[in-house]
Amino acid sequence: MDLGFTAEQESFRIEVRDWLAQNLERPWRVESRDPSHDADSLVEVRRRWQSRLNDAGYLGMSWPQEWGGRGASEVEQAILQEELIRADAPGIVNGLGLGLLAPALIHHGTEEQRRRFIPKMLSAEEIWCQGFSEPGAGSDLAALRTQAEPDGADYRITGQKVWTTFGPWSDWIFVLARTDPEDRHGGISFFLVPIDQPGVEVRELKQITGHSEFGEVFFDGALAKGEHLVGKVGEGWRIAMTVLGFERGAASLAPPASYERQIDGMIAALRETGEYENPSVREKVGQLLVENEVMRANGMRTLATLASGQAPGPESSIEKIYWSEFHQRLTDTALDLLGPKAQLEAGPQGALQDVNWGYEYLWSRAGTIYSGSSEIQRNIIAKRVLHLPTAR
Amino acid sequence: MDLGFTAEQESFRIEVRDWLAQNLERPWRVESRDPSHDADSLVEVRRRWQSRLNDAGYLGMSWPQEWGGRGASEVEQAILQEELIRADAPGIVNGLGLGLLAPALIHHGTEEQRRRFIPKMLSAEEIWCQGFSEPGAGSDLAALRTQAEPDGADYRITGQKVWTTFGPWSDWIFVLARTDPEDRHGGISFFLVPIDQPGVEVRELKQITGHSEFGEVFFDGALAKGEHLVGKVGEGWRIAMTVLGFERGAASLAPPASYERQIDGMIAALRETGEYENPSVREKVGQLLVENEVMRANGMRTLATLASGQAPGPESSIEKIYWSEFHQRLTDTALDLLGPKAQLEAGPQGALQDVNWGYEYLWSRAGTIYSGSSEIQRNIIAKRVLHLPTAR
Amino acid sequence: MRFDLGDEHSLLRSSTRELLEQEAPLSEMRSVMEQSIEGYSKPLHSKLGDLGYPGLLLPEADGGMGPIAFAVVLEEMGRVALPGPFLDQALAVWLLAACENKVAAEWCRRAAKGDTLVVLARREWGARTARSVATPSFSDGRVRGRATFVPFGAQADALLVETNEGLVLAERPGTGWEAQDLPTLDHAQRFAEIELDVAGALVADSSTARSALAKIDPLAALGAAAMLLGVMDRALEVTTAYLSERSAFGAPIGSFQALQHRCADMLLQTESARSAVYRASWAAESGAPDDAYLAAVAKAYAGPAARFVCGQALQLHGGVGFTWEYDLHIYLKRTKTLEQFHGSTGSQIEAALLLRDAQ
Amino acid sequence: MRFDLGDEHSLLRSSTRELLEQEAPLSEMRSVMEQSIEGYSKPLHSKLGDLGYPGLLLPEADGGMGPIAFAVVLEEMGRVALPGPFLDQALAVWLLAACENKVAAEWCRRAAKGDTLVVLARREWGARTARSVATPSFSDGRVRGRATFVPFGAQADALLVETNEGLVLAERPGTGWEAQDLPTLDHAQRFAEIELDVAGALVADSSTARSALAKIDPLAALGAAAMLLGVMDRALEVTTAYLSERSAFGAPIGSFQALQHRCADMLLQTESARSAVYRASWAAESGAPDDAYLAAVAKAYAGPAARFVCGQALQLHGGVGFTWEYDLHIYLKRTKTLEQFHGSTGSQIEAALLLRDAQ
Repeated sequence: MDLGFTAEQESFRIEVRDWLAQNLERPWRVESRDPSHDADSLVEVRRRWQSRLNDAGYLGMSWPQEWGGRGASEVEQAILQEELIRADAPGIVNGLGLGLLAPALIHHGTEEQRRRFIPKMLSAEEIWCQGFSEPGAGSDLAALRTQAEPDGADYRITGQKVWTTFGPWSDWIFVLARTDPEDRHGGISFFLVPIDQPGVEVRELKQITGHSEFGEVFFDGALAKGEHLVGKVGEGWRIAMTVLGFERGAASLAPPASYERQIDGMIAALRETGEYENPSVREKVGQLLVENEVMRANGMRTLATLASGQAPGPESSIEKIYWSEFHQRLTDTALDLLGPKAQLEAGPQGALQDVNWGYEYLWSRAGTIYSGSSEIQRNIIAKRVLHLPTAR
Repeated sequence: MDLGFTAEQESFRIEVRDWLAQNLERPWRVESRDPSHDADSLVEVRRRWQSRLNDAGYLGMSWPQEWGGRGASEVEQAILQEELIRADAPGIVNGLGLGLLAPALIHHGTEEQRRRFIPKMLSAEEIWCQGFSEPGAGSDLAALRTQAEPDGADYRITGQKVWTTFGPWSDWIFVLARTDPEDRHGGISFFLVPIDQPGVEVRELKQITGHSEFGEVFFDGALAKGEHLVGKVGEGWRIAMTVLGFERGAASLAPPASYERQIDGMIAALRETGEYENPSVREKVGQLLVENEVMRANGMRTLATLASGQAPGPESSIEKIYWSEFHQRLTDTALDLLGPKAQLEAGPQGALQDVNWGYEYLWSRAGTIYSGSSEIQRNIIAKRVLHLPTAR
Repeated sequence: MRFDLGDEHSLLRSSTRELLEQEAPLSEMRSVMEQSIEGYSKPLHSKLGDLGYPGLLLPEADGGMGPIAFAVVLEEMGRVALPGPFLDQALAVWLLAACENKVAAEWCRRAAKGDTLVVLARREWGARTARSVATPSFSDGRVRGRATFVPFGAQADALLVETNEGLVLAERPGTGWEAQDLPTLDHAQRFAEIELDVAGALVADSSTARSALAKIDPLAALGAAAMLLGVMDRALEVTTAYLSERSAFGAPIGSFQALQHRCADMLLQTESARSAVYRASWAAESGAPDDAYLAAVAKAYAGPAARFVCGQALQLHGGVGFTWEYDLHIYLKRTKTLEQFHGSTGSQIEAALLLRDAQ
Repeated sequence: MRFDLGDEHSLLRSSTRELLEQEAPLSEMRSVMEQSIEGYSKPLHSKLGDLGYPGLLLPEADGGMGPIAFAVVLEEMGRVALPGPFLDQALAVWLLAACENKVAAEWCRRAAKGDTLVVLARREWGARTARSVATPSFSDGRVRGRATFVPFGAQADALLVETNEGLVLAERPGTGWEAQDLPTLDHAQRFAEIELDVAGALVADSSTARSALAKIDPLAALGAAAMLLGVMDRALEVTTAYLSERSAFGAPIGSFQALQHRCADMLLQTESARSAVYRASWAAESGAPDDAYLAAVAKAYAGPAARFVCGQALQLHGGVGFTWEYDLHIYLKRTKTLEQFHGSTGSQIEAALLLRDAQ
């Protein structure tokens, strides 16, 4: 067992920290809290920040060298993610593109597709969104009904996608669409579709947080060129399932780093009012701290397993359930302990530190639903990890 | 809405209290804690106590007058049960006989059966145990396999029953046995079987508490006389399901009264050590108190519904889940707050008050399993109360 | 004993439900919450005033109907997540009457008819996170200081301010006072922080005020608990309907046992909250000695129960429950407001302990 | 980075498992727990001594193998719910060595070989429910006072007693001392209350004692957490096997989704405890500055996790799990002992907060 970092990895961490100290514009979060702030400016912040990260060589670090890679392992990527969160850096705008689509192209795409799409995806010149979920196909993704009809060498896409992050700002969308209505999994193919065309309409989808970084995308005979089919016809499901497992290690230290910031914010606020001395308060905060530290242990384990060349199995479902349900417990407890003032946004009424608890409370409701709901994850654990019998 | 008791009911309560003050031998619990105390003496305590209750007319109060009834409603029965618990009276020995078998005889038995069995069941001259569960038929009771083969006008019983409370001390057992192997529910009949005969063997079944008031009963061609069939052949399932719902109201105030005694015991112990001032301790105790008081509200509601002539539906599953899971939370919290000393039995090491927490902690594990496990109860709620769809 | 409502209360329930369904369906209230300055429907509140609702808690001679009726009405309002200061107003009306003071009586009369909005500014509100709370003070006919988290304080015509000297009635001066919005995550319930330096009338001395406030606390807890009951009742109803309609993996998702058991737990908590609320309302109605204790119990239970039920309602709806368009988040957010105000869960638990000891 | 055990530790695990399966299967240990006076297998503990197990925590030169090995061994012992004072003994051996005292060194040598049983009598044990704890005192070469909840105190050959003056080694005199059994619900773990008035040797002054005890606490937490991990790991294993075999309503009960999700939660907590325990053992092994903090975290998590897993294991077994004959209750009871001793969950949470602040 070795859960430590090598000297090289530690010096990479220092490099990242130094770079962040010089490159991160601190007021971005303050700016994003301003009531006049809108989703456009949030996307712009993320786009600029991604471009800067790309210039510094911090994106796609584990990819082949020609696509921006620098031979980095999952460990370096995890260190980078951890430092980004500790420094409270903004997110990037092409997170799903780089996390899902780029690996799909690298492993299953054509050389032309890689050349055409990867550089601009990295630089954030082109923004990508993901077209997987549909109103009738969420947890049961394979029930998707968006159709791709052949049209000469090309395809015409008709249907509706939802939960397309940054959909309203995107240039392209990668879409799972049905090329065979009879074959549940084998009838799904993977397409790249430009959004600026007559057959595509994007609407903002307002969330319970009041924000609208998600969208709905409506296709009505939209053109997907034949050269923009990824893999072969009918391989879409397999490709999607493969890439959904990629880059897992890179994210394994991010949630505990993020929640630790939030816990520290809560502790600071509780110290200020003197309530941190109350044994009941301490026990609740301590419980959260313990659970968060255990989550970090889980993350280090996943990372170490990957780093030693082994593939973690469906145990990653454990991490998904853990961080998403923990975030709900954390924000629940924070609102209880901090009272209504914690919900106030920044301003003269004395908003609490860095954490917008009202937003976090609401946002935490999404984590147990997206990327495979907690229920789906528990099904996976029961079947693929514990091998419990299937209902007849 | 009227959740109060009438003047008559209140005076019945006073009558019960007075009677208890004069008739309850207090040291019974102390005696039962003595290490030299054994199950025989516990049964004897219960037998004596039942006989005394019967002499005073407190058993079968709602039955027809000729079988000991005094025209009492569920409310009087609930008041009686509540006062018995508040006074920390012992249980009776024929609880299941009086609660399940007697109503079955009154509603489905012959006049001869009633005359033969009810008086001695009331007086505790004959002890009865219940033969429903089997090793392979617990939650799925209808899967029972104990056979009843016709033998002239009589029947021969072969099979095994488990969880027969007071089985090792019983004179008779009421048994569900299969008269038709093909008909899942309609092939079950209801028999009364004497235990003191060659074809019946009873073994003690030791529980995780270390006590053995349960038994296993083995039948090997045991004789059940034709005159001791209750109802008709094939009516056993229906009769059992009907009587399982009886006397529900009578028990609805008992669990909160019992747990309130335990909570008070915990509070007294915490006051003694000064820990009751700790906000974390207060919050946990207060939470239990709140939940217990809500349980009492549920019980009053059931009672009021019955008293106004309405039948409570499968909502009684709510009460079963509530009290059984609450008892686990209560004993869990008590052991946490009181520490290892709470587990010590009475003695010079300073056992805590009236409550044997170690025993209660273990015993609380049974409540979510017997009489329809929590899982079965949730199935019932989903299907019969919420009318959720059935899996195809 | 009987648990179901008598004729009078059943009629009140059905007429209230009808009124709210007609005049305040959530579909219409959504635009009011989101677009109007005051955040609630003034016409509806006028109508409620015409019908005598704000005076529910008054003695029968003054048009009141008692605590059971109060709980019934609040439960119905919870079912539609009604925005606005109804609960605060009804409590203020009771309190104004309890002052037994002429000025207060006049305001009570007007507030009970819904002509004016009077709300209470409590010392404790917002105290959870402030090391020291500056209590407004009263002297020389003026009330001075800061009141915070005043419900609908920016919309109120007058405040009933808790000061060390007693309860002070302060009418909003023509030029307005300094009321600053305190936006919480429940955008439909408005709170304000108010800098006061205005003329006021002492309508209850500190001892009268103390005893009146001690009685208003359990009524506030009961009202909030009843509203929470309505909220979760409706959230569960919507959820079981959705689970019966929505399919995945070739079956209605309501047939999946894990979801069925979740719904069973939601029902358990909802019906238990109902038992607790009704029992507390009956205790208050019949003047039982444990009425305050039972109100604290009901509120302490209903808050976390509604949080569980509404949280699970969102979860069981999947993505659609996370959309602004869908109504469920209104229920989730209202739960949070109701849980944090009118005595937070933690403070109700402590109150229950103290009240039990005092019995 | 790598998570799996290296060769040395893997070998230790497999040889320990083999040893315990052969020499201490629960089927045999049951009769020892239930019938022998001492409650554990002395021959097995002799054998463990011969093999050097009690000295696991000693420096390598003295036969120690380090904290990872310690955790591996305790996890295996948890899997068979091994009765007896192994953990207490291993901690006492480490502490005797840390005293750097001649008398202590001699006892350390003998205890490490399993020839004698030395256990620690801590001041805090049992303190949770006693307003004032009488600390034994040392003067004139004698230790006097009452030590309570001493693990296997009635079986020990010597006690290492925490006094205000430092650590005192007190050998059991020929006539025995006043040791009274304190039966807890885990009948297999024995505790005693001991009235001391015997000759003793001060083997560590108060400052040496303080610093040694500060180091023993995290090791005790780590050991207990590792044992809890083994307990829950085995309880889950037994449960999933049972669910695959047992049928009801015409299907294996493991195919019911509600039970599957319960098992998923049991796995989540078991594997998370594993991550926490292994991480803490690695931190202790590598001398990381947060080793004590991580040990507190592991114990604070593993206790409630094991309680959940073992409780659910019983529930999912239905009636059979409630029988004495079946082994599951041994696991449930051991969890309770491990949770309440070696720093209860609440005290580990507080320790984690304090240690984090101190970093």
